[in-house]
Amino acid sequence: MNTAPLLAVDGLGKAFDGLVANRDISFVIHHGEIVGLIGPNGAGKTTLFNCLAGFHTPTTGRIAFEGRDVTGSTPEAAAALGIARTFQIVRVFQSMTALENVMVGAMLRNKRVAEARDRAEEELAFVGLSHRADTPASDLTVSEQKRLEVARALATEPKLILLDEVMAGLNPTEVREASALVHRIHQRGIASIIVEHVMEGIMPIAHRMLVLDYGAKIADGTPAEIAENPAVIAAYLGE
Amino acid sequence: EDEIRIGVIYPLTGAAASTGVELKAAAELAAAIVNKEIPAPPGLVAGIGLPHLNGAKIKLIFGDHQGNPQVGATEAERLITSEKVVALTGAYFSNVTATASQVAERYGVPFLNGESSSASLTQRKFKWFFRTTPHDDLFVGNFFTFLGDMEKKTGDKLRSVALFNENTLWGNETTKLQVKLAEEQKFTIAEKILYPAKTTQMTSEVQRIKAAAPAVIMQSSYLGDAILSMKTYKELGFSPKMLLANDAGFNDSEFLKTMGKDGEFVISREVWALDQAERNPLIKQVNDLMHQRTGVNFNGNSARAFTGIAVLADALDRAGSTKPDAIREALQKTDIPASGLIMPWKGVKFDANGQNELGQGIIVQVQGGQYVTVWPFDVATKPVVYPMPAWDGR
Amino acid sequence: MTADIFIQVLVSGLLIGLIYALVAVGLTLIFGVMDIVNFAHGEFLMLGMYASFWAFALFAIDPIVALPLTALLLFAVGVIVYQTVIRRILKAPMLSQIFATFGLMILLRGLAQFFWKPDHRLIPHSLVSGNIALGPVQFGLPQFVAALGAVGVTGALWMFLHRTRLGTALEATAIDREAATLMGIDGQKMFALAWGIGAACAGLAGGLIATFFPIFPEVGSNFILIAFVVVVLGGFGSVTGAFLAGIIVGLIEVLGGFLIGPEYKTAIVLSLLLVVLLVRPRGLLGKA
Amino acid sequence: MLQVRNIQSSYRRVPAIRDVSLTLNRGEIVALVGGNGNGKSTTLRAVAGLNALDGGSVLLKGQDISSVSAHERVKRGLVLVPEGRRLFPRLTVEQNLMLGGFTTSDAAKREETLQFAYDTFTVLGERRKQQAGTLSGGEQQMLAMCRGLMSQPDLLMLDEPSWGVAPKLVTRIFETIQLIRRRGITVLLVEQNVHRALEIADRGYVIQTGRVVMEGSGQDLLGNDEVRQAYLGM
Amino acid sequence: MTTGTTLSRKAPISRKAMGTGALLALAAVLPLAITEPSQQNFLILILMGAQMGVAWNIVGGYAGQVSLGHAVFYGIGAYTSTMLLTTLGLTPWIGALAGGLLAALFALAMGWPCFRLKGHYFAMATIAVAEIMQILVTNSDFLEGAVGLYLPMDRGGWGWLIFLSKLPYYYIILGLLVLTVLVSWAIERSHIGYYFRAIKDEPEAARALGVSLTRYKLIALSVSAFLTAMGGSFYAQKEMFIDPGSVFAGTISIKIALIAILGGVGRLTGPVLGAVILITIEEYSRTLFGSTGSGTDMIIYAAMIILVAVFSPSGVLGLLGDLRRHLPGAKPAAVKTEKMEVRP
Ligand SMILES: Nc1ncnc2c1ncn2[C@@H]1O[C@H](COP(=O)(O)OP(=O)(O)OP(=O)(O)O)[C@@H](O)[C@H]1O
Ligand SMILES: Nc1ncnc2c1ncn2[C@@H]1O[C@H](COP(=O)(O)OP(=O)(O)OP(=O)(O)O)[C@@H](O)[C@H]1O
Ligand SMILES: [Mg+2]
Ligand SMILES: [Mg+2]
Repeated sequence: MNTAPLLAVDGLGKAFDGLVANRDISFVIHHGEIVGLIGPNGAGKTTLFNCLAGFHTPTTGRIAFEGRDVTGSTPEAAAALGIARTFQIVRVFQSMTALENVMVGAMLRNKRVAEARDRAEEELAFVGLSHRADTPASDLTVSEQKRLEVARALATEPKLILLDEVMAGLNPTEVREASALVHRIHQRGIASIIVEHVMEGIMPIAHRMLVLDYGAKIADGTPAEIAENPAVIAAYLGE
Repeated sequence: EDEIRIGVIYPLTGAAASTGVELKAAAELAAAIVNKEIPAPPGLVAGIGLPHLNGAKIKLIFGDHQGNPQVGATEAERLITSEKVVALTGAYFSNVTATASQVAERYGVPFLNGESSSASLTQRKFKWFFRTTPHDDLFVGNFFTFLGDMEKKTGDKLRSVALFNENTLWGNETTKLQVKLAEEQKFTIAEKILYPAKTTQMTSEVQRIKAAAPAVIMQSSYLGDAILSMKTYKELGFSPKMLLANDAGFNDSEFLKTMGKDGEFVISREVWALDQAERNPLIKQVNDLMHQRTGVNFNGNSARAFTGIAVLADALDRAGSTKPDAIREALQKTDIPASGLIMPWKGVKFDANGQNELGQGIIVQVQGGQYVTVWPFDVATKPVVYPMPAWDGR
Repeated sequence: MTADIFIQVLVSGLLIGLIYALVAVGLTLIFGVMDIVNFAHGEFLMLGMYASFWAFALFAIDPIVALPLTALLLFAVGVIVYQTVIRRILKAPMLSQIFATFGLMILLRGLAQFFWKPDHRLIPHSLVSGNIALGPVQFGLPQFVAALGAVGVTGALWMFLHRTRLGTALEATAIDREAATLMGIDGQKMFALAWGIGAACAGLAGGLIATFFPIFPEVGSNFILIAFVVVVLGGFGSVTGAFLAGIIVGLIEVLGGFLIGPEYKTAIVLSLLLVVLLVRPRGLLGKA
Repeated sequence: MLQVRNIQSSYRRVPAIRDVSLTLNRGEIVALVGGNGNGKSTTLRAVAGLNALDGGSVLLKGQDISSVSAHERVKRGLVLVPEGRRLFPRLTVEQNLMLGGFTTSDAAKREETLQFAYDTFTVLGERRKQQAGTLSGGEQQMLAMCRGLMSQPDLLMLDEPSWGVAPKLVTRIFETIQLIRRRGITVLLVEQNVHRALEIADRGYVIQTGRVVMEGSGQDLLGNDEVRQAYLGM
Repeated sequence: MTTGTTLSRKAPISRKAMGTGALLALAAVLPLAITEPSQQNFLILILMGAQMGVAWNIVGGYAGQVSLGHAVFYGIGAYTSTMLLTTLGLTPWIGALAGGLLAALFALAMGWPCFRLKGHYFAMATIAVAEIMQILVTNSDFLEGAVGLYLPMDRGGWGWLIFLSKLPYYYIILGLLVLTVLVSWAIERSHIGYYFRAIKDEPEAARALGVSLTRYKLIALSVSAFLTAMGGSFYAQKEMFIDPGSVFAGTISIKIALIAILGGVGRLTGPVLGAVILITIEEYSRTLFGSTGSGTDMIIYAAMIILVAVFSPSGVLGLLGDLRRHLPGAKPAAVKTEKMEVRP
């Protein structure tokens, strides 16, 4: 079938006048894979997401999506290609209902309002927010808003979804629900990269983990390998 | 029917409100005279009242156009259709007069304009539009005749002229005429400047003129910019031989009050001057009435506003009816001699376009805190002070 | 153009530019602290000018001498405006805030006309009348003093904002009002203070400008567009930016008017603004 | 120290907390735990005076402060370190700390606390001239807590101090909370990291859909089956 | 989703449609009852204001891009149709379309750079563009500069859209308003409307969902510009004289925005209501108090504006919504809070 990896990042670097947020990062993501992305605060995880989703133009390096060079493309082009994302600090459309939020996502593939609505209802059900469909997004709790962002991203029918700290602020039970959601996304054949500080949420489901520190990749391996990796322990996990 | 309603449209708020309020006071004085609330000096055209209408009273209904042509039209329409005025007058700003008189034209109501000077207004072939004041064609022509006369008188060359006009309708039309006449009469235009009237500084303008070093500046300014430009001349130590102003700001009652001594020696075209009372006693007598009522003297604008109402009242009386057609016919037949006016005109008589053919301009100069007539030489009360003394030589 | 004229043009531009900066600092301060564009700022200036005029006409106090009074009076006006109108629209959307300050602008003009008539007035002679001639370069003493005032006021304002506890508290309120409340800072007081100071700056500007500019109810409209340009060019909320931008705008306006044509001087300044915004979408020194 | 009696509060007429009562004794660490959106932050905000009360009352050191404005409560010793830190990002570390001490007139005391902060968190001392927005998440949280300390509080409320902080630093945060208590300051702690919070807490409250449904000592709650199931995922 | 909720979602629309129909019918017969020309003129002014407000709302309300320079489009519309009429003798039917197209093109050209700016910076840039345009037109000999243009008075009738009676003007502007409302309604209901609101709320998030900010903002601005220019052409036909000061003036830009804000931004009928209120205040404060020359009309006008801003910051529609929510028996489910816009 398709031999090219879903996403191939090669030597990616990003600097903000002087401050290097990402340096020489290379990795690949395969179709349907769940990859955890961890690292201390300010390690450059969100910046990496921004580069992948077209919000930042990398200073160096290349990004290939399904074998095509997409370095420096715009966010809207990235979305059209099939890269969806959520935001670390939620950005729901405040004046719209939950359903309408998701409809905006669904309209990427189908501009018909009625059909977008049907699609959006499915995605809301998928993340378990059907009962909140007609609630103004601004009235949802933060964790509901995070889930709403996931539904909205899924509605764009992505091949890869970038989830930025969707489990932050959840209690352990809620974390488990979130993990289950990620797993169901995986079952739909969508690859995901998940930035998370909540190890209990990510370790059990990730196929692979990438670790960043000071903008550089310091480890890439299975969760078990990572947990043992002395560099990761020193930089991030502690104890 | 003992009350005849006349619509009067002026800028009563906004940037030109101070002028509008002045015009309003003059119009009210004229109405009071027509209504015989105030005894009028004999001979004054408005003084006889409306005997042919059984001594009916006129009532002025004012509208505020705020300097906005659309509002002017709206007010005209309101005055005609809901206030049922029999005639309109106003509106000072030429562009507002343009729209307001269009409304009057459509409704077939006489519009008597007393103080807008844009030449184009009476080139529209309107049936219902009449204008008592002379327009810019005449005024600008006067400038050049005056300069020619001055050259003859002094032997000095005054051929290098800077045009310094504000950048709305009035300044623009004036500039065009000045350019045309300058070419025809072999004057050179050393500098031509159109500046935005609402300005915070005029240094670049004055710098340019100063650099061009003309003998004469011809300037058209409203009050604020007139004051500002004078301050800037002084600040930059610039005095041409002659500053020839085009009425408006330079003749506003406020101008001398605010400029004081710094306003001396400015020469300006005018339609009215108090010193003309030497030749026409009415001028002083009516001005006294004005002064009693409002505490200020007439100026060119308010005298014209007064005259507008007076001429309209005269026509109303001769019409003996408030029917539009009758009033229009009476206006067309208007023939008021100079002796019935407070203006230094030969009289009032309208041509086919509704323009008063007998109007004429004078030129005044500020001398000793007064506007004195200096041209035409035969009606002058004082000789021109020429050249204008430099700022440090005063 | 000879060197003399060139220098003269530069000097004139610099002086008027500093005056623009003076008008603009108060506006930028209010914006910086509250995110509100005050359309009535020109009318604060107008009130400052009238305050000077009446001090002169009624009590024969020179505008320069009356400056502290004018500032104090306008400070009070600013606080009153804040307490009666602005306080109630803090949470309103940007558009209604524009709406409110726009209404305020018309209201103040109307009141000025009502109480003081639409006449143009002038302070015929002040302590600082007259001219200075430096070789071939001439300029008005009032303009020079106003320019000095601009430097002084901007400097003082900068020191206040960056070097005092109260100033930092004001800045903190600007960044995050609720967080500032958690520091024990009374946001309402800070906002009132910002309006007070902003209006007082306009008052000082009015007092200084009254020495050479005619005074009438609509005078604010002559300055407001340029003040906005200066504020935007400098970056909304930046006092230093407004200072720089004022000078730039003054120089460009006078120079552009001289070289290209006075009818285009405003257009030149506005075009400059657009070009700068294209390169720096937050003005010269605007905060993110 | 603090008594919260049956308070209610709402957002746009939708109630967020319906009936919350808490008691804190001097020098205690009290944890307030509960699921997402159950009203923990709203409780803290209501106590701090940021959200209006629909009912109930708040007593600080025996005085009813229900109608006292938020900034005044800071002066009286009640300080909240809010959710998401809310630093002043374009001000320096030092300016942030100085603003924390805005209400303290006692300069010596201010200086002492500042020294404590710089000693305990050397990184803050090293970066006192750096803009707060450029610190890492963990450092920002440290700064936020120190800024709270600068107002010389009697009672410090911390809303999710471990939120978005790398695991390595989480331990550090909880150590700091204990350090704060040792300075004689009472602490009301809201945490999603229920396990760690209850470990260091003297007592704890569980809040559910805006009501306190359970209370007990930290150890009791940790051992409670319902709590284990609902919040500890066991 | 159950049928019940689907029905309840549709119900208000048909009720709205009925209300709109009734309103339209009322508007159509109104001038038969109000026959005095100056009163009819007053109605026309309201409709003109409403039309401009609805047009502005597309970009300023739905898409949240606050333009304070809409006079530039108004002026382009007025000048284009007038120039075509006076120089080429082209009927304003075509002239207005041409003006609309030119304004839309201008919007594209101006939006391209300006849309890089956010919030107040964008608003200021639009003011700057409009002012520059006014200055250029004022100094253009080709367009007769400050002198302005007269429309020929010797023509009349439906071919030239010049009439003696007020009635035809009334129905033309009513038609234009209906057209403008229909366009906005179609936008509101289509994906474009959703995209506009998304852009207004969270532009970055919208981009992540594949929404091209530039494209949709440009669509919003050019559609709005097109409709605003048609309004400008109408102005020229009605007043028969235009000059830069009356169609390119900054005060027109402000008034257009005020109308929309007053009624309630981002709602279909907000600007219509806004126009009714604002024009009424404007006209009556002037006719009742303007003739005194003491500024009283301005004071009253301004006081009303401030009162509305203070007591009903989300526009009069917002206020009505609030009142309805307070009424007993109002279902909380029907409550839909709409934020007007996001602060930059
Ligand atoms: N737009 C920007 N301009 C300047 N610096 C930036 C920008 N975005 C991020 N940075 C800097 O880049 C570095 C990496 O930030 P980033 O947000 O990618 O970290 P992160 O790994 O996501 O951290 P966290 O876990 O706290 O979210 C930080 O030092 C941050 O301050
Ligand atoms: N600004 C707001 N506007 C409207 N509703 C809000 C707002 N903030 C919170 N709420 C609502 O109030 C309720 C309680 O929220 P609160 O933030 O207090 O919960 P929490 O327990 O702190 O949750 P979290 O774990 O997410 O921080 C929730 O239903 C939430 O949706
Ligand atoms: Mg991040
Ligand atoms: Mg919370």
